[in-house]
Amino acid sequence: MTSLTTDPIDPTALGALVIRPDHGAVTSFTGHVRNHHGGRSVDRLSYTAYPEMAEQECAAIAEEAMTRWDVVVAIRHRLGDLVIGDIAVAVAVGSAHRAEGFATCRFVIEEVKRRVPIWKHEHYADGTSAWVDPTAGTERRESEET
Amino acid sequence: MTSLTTDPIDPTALGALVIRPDHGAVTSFTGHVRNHHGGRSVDRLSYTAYPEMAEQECAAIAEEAMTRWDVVVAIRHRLGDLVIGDIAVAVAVGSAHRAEGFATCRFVIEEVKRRVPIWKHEHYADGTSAWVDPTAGTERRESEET
Amino acid sequence: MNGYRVQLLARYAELLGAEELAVDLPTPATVSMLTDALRALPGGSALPAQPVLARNLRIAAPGDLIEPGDALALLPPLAGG
Amino acid sequence: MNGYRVQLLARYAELLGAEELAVDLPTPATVSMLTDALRALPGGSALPAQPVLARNLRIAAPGDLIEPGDALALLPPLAGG
Repeated sequence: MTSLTTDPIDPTALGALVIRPDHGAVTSFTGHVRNHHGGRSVDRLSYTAYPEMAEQECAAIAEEAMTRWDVVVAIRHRLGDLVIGDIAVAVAVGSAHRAEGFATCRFVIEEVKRRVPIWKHEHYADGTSAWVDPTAGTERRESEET
Repeated sequence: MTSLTTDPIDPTALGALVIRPDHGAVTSFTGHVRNHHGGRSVDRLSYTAYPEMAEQECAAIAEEAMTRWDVVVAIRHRLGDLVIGDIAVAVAVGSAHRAEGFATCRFVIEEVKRRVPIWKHEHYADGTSAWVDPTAGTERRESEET
Repeated sequence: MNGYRVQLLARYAELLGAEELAVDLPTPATVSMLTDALRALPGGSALPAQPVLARNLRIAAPGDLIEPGDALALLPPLAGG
Repeated sequence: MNGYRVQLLARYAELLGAEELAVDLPTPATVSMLTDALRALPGGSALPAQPVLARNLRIAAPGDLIEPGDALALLPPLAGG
């Protein structure tokens, strides 16, 4: 399964991939492009990846989750140019019970943010742009990150 | 906003209702019809509600969540005849940060199951049918419920 | 005596063979007087000793007073979601 | 001496003005020898003292050995999701 895509991400379609006839729950998370970051007004942004490694990490995260819990996991991350409101990342978890669905979904999105080699280039309303560096300025990061 | 519907529930459309330009996260839960319950093989089921009160309770739950957290909440519950895999209930939560998105989504689905007057009539593979009573047989409930 | 209209939901409508019933009760009437009267009807013996009654869209306690014109509904154990 | 090809990702490609570079290093070569060589290039001084290098799609430690033919990539701080 390929996790990286340049096409818009459809949560309904992603949820359909993880539902099994004996599963009753799908827990999902989508991360959307916001109109502000670090106090600056964002117009649009673009995501770039180290594709081979990003695919491998997404597959490894899903595999780890499916070893730890009795779940089915799907991960999508969009690359290229996105505008405000667009879905940048989506995680869907199918499970028999909702407790493990919530636990898995949270685990997966945390791991995606921590491990998957993807970068974000923000274009601001004032015409400037910058690569986002979550390691620069811890306070800003805690208050700003989704 | 109306929470009860006889139409299929579309998670993508529900998510779009709760996303704001300054919010980066949508956390969702969907409950699907399973092919088994209490050890019996389920073919299909139908949901019925006390509609006026169910709408009021859904609105109250969303309002409570939005008072407690800085979130936008949408709830849908389907009524009528459903088949295996169909979405029976959906919760979508838009938030600035994912921690409050997960907390809210879990709170809302728990409250929906606890407070909203809706009932489930299951039709089994052997031709029989029964109203589901979650208060009958605590052990079965804990192991079976999503 | 006053007349009260009660909605019966889901399994309780099947038990009592009606989706709505009219019940006459002395004044003042309480929730438990109403539910006792329903339990005395044909099929009503299968109801729990204190079935849940919603009065004006809120769960009422057995000792709560009810009035003619109240929206009354007898609710089986919830099973939504 | 051996030749090593390194991919530069995102901001690091901008800093060094290339998406891929070839670097010659003595044998045996370590990750930190490679990253030090990159930091000595024009634009390379803006790199951190120990930038993250992926070797064959896994994060490598500064003391890890590298071999010609390894898939090497220099990764800025991740910002996905």
